[in-house]
Amino acid sequence: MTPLFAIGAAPLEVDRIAATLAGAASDSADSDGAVVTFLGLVRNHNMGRRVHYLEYEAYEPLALKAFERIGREAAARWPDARLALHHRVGRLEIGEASIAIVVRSPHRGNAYAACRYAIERVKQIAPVWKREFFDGGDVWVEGATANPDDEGARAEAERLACA
Amino acid sequence: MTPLFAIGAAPLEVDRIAATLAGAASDSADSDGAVVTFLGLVRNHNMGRRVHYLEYEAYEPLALKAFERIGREAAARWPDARLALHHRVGRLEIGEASIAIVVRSPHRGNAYAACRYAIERVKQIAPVWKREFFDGGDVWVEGATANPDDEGARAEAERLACA
Amino acid sequence: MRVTVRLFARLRDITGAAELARDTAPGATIGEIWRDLAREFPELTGYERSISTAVNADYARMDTRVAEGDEIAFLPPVSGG
Amino acid sequence: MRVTVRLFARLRDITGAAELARDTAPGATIGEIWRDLAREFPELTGYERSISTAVNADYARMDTRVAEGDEIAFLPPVSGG
Repeated sequence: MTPLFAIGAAPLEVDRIAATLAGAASDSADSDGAVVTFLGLVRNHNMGRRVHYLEYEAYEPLALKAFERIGREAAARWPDARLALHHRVGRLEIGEASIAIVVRSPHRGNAYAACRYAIERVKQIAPVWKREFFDGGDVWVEGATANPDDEGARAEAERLACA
Repeated sequence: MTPLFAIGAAPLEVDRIAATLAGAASDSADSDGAVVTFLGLVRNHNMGRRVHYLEYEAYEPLALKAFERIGREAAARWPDARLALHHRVGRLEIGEASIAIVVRSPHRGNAYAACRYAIERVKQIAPVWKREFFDGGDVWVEGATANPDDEGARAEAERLACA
Repeated sequence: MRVTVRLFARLRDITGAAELARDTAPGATIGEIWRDLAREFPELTGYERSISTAVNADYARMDTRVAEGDEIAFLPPVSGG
Repeated sequence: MRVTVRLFARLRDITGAAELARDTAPGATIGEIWRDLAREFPELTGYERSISTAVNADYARMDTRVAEGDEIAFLPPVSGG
């Protein structure tokens, strides 16, 4: 059985993740009216550079805890929404999916919001790094300083989720 | 080859719809960083009634034109986002998907917005009707008076898309 | 002048027909066709303010004039998605 | 007192090691361990204000005290998703 939260090197299987989520609360699944899915794909360019491929690295046990935390935050904010989140690590080619987030809810508004919130929070607090390999070199991409207790960052994720 | 816009009785195949969308502009597909998917599911209850199943009916040629119009509206508002939209008709059981919308874009914000916009516009202007079969009877659900030229409704869809 | 009238969802239930052939005066508007139909099926009257209409599978207005052979559709409030 | 230090992404490139064993005084804080490391690898200094840190795979603060056998992680700004 695929878990709700995972990080690893295997290609992401959205159908299996969605099936796990549907089965995770089979008594309430029949009252869900919306499924919103987000896939993050490896792009062939970034900041003007032509990208050949990416390598993702993670502090896996902490990443898993961060995903579970994001799930709890989303459940606190949108109690009727349920979420699954898988992240991939290792070498990823252009067009491959690095992250899959699936949300089910009785109502589409909450499903969209919780799904968007989750990806914003991943980018803020998940201990995952991507290394870009481009023409003539490579670089570790560095985004946000991870701080799960930064309420300003959390509020910004909620704002982007249009909640 | 699955078309980008379709309406019919066959079960919705999200993977094929997504593959069509990825292939529809294969030169730009490699610059897409986000795929957002919406599935509308048949719920087991509505307005306090226990629903047994639904029947969807459509004025199919006009529905198809409405979907294409929604695609053009989304492309005008989010030029880097591309959209596929399939709606199902006929009898649908609890938990089955009545609509699938897939959006690809270089940027996740536009993918979320265009996807949400599209489902709101479907509910406003697609000539599709659902009949609910519940304990002790059935009823045609009636929502919005369809008027594609109603700019107020269109602006409301954009507002819900958090654009 | 002969036109085809198509009816959907509850409008179809009220008239008992998904499709009707109707004769109408040259230059008639969709609104005139609707009002004739509502005289024939009084239960339709309640939909006067909430229906949409189409000619040959394109949205139209009640004051749109119809031509020989046109397919006129009357659409109750929609509930897709 | 012996602890394990884990380093990720560019911090790992700078130190040349994903994992280091370090001896430290009892009651040392994570910040003290970091500053020792930055003396050893001066290129780390630029990260002082942007790193996060964890103890035994839970987020922690620079003033968190460490214990024998703890796994301390230093995390440069993240870029997942």
